[in-house]
Amino acid sequence: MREAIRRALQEEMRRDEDVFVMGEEVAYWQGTHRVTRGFLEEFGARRVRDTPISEMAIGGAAVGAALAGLRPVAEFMTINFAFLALDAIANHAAKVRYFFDGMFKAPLVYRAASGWGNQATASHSHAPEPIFAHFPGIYVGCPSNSLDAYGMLKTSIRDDNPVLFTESIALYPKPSPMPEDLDADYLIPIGKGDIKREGADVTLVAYARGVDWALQAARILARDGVEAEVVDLRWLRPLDMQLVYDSFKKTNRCVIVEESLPLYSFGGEIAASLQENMFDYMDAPIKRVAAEDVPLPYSKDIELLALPDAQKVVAAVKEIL
Amino acid sequence: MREAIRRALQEEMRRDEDVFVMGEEVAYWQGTHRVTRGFLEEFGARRVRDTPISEMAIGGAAVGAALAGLRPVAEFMTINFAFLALDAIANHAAKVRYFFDGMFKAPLVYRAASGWGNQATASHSHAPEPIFAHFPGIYVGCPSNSLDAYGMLKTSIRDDNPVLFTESIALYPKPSPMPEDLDADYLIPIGKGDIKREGADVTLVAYARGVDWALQAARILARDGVEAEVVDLRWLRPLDMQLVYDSFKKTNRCVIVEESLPLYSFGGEIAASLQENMFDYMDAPIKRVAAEDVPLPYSKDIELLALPDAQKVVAAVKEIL
Amino acid sequence: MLLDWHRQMTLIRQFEETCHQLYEAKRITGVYMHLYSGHEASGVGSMAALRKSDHVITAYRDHGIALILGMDPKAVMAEMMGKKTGSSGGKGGSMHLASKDHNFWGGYAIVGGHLPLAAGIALEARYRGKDDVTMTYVGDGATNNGYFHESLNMSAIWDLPVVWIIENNGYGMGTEVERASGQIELHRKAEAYGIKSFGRVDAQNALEVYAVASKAVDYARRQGPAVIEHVTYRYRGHGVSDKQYDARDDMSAELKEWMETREPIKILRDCIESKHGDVGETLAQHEAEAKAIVADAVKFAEASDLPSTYDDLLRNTYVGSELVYKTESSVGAGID
Amino acid sequence: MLLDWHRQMTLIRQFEETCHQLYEAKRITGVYMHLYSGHEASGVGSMAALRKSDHVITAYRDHGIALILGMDPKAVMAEMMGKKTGSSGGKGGSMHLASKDHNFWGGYAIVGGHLPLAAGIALEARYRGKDDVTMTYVGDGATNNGYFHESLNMSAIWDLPVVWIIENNGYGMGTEVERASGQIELHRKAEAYGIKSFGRVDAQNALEVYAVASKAVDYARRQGPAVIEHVTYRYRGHGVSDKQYDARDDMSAELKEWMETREPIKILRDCIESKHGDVGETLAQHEAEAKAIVADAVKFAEASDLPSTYDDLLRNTYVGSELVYKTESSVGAGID
Ligand SMILES: Cc1ncc(C[n+]2csc(CCOP(=O)(O)OP(=O)(O)O)c2C)c(N)n1
Ligand SMILES: Cc1ncc(C[n+]2csc(CCOP(=O)(O)OP(=O)(O)O)c2C)c(N)n1
Ligand SMILES: [Mg+2]
Ligand SMILES: [Mg+2]
Repeated sequence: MREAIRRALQEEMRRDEDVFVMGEEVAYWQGTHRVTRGFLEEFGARRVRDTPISEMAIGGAAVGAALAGLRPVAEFMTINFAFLALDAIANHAAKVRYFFDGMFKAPLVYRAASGWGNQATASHSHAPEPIFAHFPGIYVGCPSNSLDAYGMLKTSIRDDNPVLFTESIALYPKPSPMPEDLDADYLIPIGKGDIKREGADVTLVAYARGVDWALQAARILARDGVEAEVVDLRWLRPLDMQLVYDSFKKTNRCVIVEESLPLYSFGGEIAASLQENMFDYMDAPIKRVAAEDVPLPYSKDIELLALPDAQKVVAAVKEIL
Repeated sequence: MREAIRRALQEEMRRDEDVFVMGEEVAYWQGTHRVTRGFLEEFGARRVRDTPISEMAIGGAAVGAALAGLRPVAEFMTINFAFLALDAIANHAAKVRYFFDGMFKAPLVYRAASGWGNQATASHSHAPEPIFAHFPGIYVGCPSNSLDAYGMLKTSIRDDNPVLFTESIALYPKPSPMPEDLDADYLIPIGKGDIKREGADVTLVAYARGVDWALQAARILARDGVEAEVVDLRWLRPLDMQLVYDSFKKTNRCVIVEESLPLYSFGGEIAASLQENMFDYMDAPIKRVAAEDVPLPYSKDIELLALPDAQKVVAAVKEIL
Repeated sequence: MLLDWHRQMTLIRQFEETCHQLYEAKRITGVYMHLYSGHEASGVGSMAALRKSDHVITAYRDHGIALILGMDPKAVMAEMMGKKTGSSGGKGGSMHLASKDHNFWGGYAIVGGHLPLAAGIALEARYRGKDDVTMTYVGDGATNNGYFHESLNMSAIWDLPVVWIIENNGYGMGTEVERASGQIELHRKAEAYGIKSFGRVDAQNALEVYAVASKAVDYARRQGPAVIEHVTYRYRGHGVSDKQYDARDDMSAELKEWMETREPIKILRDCIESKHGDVGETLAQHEAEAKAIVADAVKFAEASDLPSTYDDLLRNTYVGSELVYKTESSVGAGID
Repeated sequence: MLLDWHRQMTLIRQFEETCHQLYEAKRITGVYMHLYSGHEASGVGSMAALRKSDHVITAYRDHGIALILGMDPKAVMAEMMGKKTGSSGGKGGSMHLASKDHNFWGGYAIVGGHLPLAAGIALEARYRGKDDVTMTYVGDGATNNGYFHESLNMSAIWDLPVVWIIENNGYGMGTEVERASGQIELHRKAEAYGIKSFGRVDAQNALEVYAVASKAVDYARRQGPAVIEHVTYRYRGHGVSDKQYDARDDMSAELKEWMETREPIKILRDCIESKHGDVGETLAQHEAEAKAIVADAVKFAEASDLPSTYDDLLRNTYVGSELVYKTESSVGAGID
């Protein structure tokens, strides 16, 4: 997925002189996750800007630059550091248009590597997209494969609203199909989910890395003749709930999969909406698979115990068949 | 509720020399919400400490002081400003014990005035308790009346774990019953919810100011012969779900009430757990009443449109009867 | 120029005192309103050093800034009352005034939150090779917040054309500078960023303010960020819900002294007269004008409607996206 | 004393280089491990100025600090491998070393996040009227973060006994100090807080470090916060997953020069010899000891078990509360 994101960003910077990149280590270091590899050489220090370790300023300067007419793509090295920018993101980027009743717009993208499972320890082990998606005024996009990442990032950059775009660290090295003749204007609409696998027996709702686990689980379940439909919401705000409802009408069963902590999170929101709107279609309780509810540890075996995986999804499905 | 909180804090400071208060305007200004009125005079500048406008330092210094053996009660003037301390709260206070596998403890309390509806405008209009309660390692308490506030704050101060304790601004001036002979060791266990009203027809689940709306709604519904049971969870972490389940087994219907924004929030978590664990008892979809999903405005009439109230709760109940 | 300054300062004072009365009379509601009375020379003198294409941003104590820039007092007063005709359509209120036409970016309520925005706005000028300056007002209390540190440092390493004006009115709410900041000469905080400081200015004297601001603006235009400390005072306490003057005699005594000895409008008037001789009539006329303008504004505001529909509530949460999205194309080779 | 310093520095170097090899050999896993090689004199010289009851806190580059304090290399190495026998039970890893017995509060991974903790720890001393000092290490890059600003200011207004040691190793990851900070003499940031600066020290020379640290510690004990800038260098790049040396020739040339001309262990050895004449044997013995100690530590660590149960995972999220809760009592008069 890394290459697709890099390509989308690179093409958008070539297309639009107002698009620029700022963040820690994005320039000389070539990007901590190598997404901006080669950018400094191609676009120069004016458009590829290393920042100090100043997340509050990164978050807020992106808003100011966007207000003034640029299209910043500001990178948080990892989403954990964006906690320091919650106020800049939720109270400024997301609200600056509303404060002044539409006088301004803030066309910016915050990019952040997200996820855990690599012994990064508790303070560096989060996939907190739902926390940021709690706040209206910003969009939140979380791709699960290369093509989606490409189309979603392009849309995010071209859209006139602020977008938080997270990239699952575990997906960076994963190859996934891209069309030979990929259209440089390939855009995935904001808020448009996607069916990643069709099936009539159970609906698996996920996003980002969760889609991987859901698809693996679907393959395992297929061996027992259980056909799972995998709904990739792709955006946590706005939510494409209609897509989930349509699938659920067919399957009447659902398991929600996420990399995040379990409480006040994605699974809760989706399950609540489903039972509220699809009550008559419910044949079984809706299940949630998420991280264990603990700060996450360094030691690898217990970290894996805490991490969701395909087996946990399969087990949850079996409980409701 | 203000007086009860003030009294609890004052008694704990008299009882334990290690308990002290720090925050913006808590001393000379007598507390923005007057909760620490008279404290500077009684306890002196050593134990009642005005801080600069430095939420990151307030959040983190409380952790350090607690590690070293004190029992800080750190005030965020309003919960909105605690966004700037999310990292200190969620990544340090909540995790410092886990990082080192129990070597340290951080017995501290963060107090914060929470809630909206007074034309405070978007950046100052939040009741984001569920966002903070997402993170394990800290407890979150949100009282709905004077006696609960008194007992919950005392418990929070005496407990050896970090606690985020929020106080609904709208409840500060509200009088509510206190026992004549109130025991100075009156403590409400962490994670213990409370039935605020009994009823067999529908369960209203709420906390803090939401309990007020639920109780008002219950009185209105009673006129039509509908008896609502009001479950006040009191703590968002840990959650007393058993109390909710027991009520739901009786009523088979539920509406969840909160002052917060609707997505990825309290209603979602409670509804999801309910349908997951009480599926066989569900006679109707579980409904959620929360703020409208917008940054909140200054102008008063539209602000009231966005605010939950008893009528919205009544309407939700009627949909599922 | 001086006469025009007097006109501006008189209008601000009239506007602010009227806001105060309207709030007391509950004709303006809400909990937050922070008045610029006493600060007039700080804004008027410094903004006189700007040109039309420059940018301005401040915190919540923004009424004076808005009026100096030439925003319509009608729209500003309507905003106080949360009316549809308000400059922010009633969504922002007292703390969120702004005007695109004047490059006035607001009006922000989170202490320090607007400082990185200022850096970003100035970055746009550098990015496009323009030499427009971003004039940024920040309170003494806000200088102790992380936002201040990160924003000034960013402006330094990127040579951003920002003039950071620290409006030191002695207090952050109820906390004296001495109790909040280890460094009490606030302009010396510039040292931590290698930013050029233009020192401390008596901001009750509009001419002194102007003289220093002109140098700083010129410097920012040609080189990079500049810091100025304005020493001023707030006449109406921290905000309308601030009852500290009743509570603290020392503060009201202090206020009395400032008003008697360092009143900015009087100081300006004196030096106008020392220059142009007796202009009493003109100045009296300014006051009459100000009264009329503000009275009209109040009339206009009170006659306007409040936003009241769900549509009013939801509008402008997002920009309606005009993008045309292509449909997904077929899939081939793998890529990471 | 100097001989003991040599012993410590030799042990650190041996430990760190072994960690490096173990990581390359995938016998230590994970993504974050930041080595203290090259920094030895900074920690050894400054901590020699402390007494037992003083406090120490640092960021993630914490192995050397832990060893200087006397933590058992076995437990530290076991922590690298995430073992049950590790000093943090395998929960914290390389970035989260700590020891209650040594008043060592950790080991933190969020840049700047430990700085307000340091202020809070020092506050406890002031609160109880003790004169224990909190020695706090912070990187050059971290000085640009809001945490640094708010924490140093708080230490200033409260006269907290903190010695803020800025370990300036020239880089924050791949960013040179010059590109990250408007003020490149980092000790001068103290000016923004009215904190006493003890200036910039050649931190490859343990004796110079000790001399200045002693003054600063003494000052902090009696008066309030102090700042020192240690100029040092990292021999193993930012962290184990940092491949920049392969990528940037300028950096490896720079490294070569530091190792040849400013190697801290060699500098110490030279001045030991200039004082005590030939001590080659003793020093060689230190190296032999260090090798043995670290080899034992590795053996111990590899022989230990990994935590593996759900109970291991959940343990120590919370303190089990020992409170006895009374039942709720009956209700009477109203109160707000
Ligand atoms: C982050 C944050 N913390 C606290 C507040 C509450 N608050 C509003 S204004 C203010 C004082 C600011 O003082 P100063 O910067 O000196 O500006 P002044 O009001 O004097 O113009 C405080 C603490 C806030 N709005 N934002
Ligand atoms: C808030 C935050 N932002 C970014 C990071 C990623 N990061 C880890 S270490 C580091 C560089 C810190 O440099 P410095 O303070 O000089 O310390 P050094 O590593 O040189 O000892 C960065 C950017 C982080 N851990 N925390
Ligand atoms: Mg002030
Ligand atoms: Mg460094």
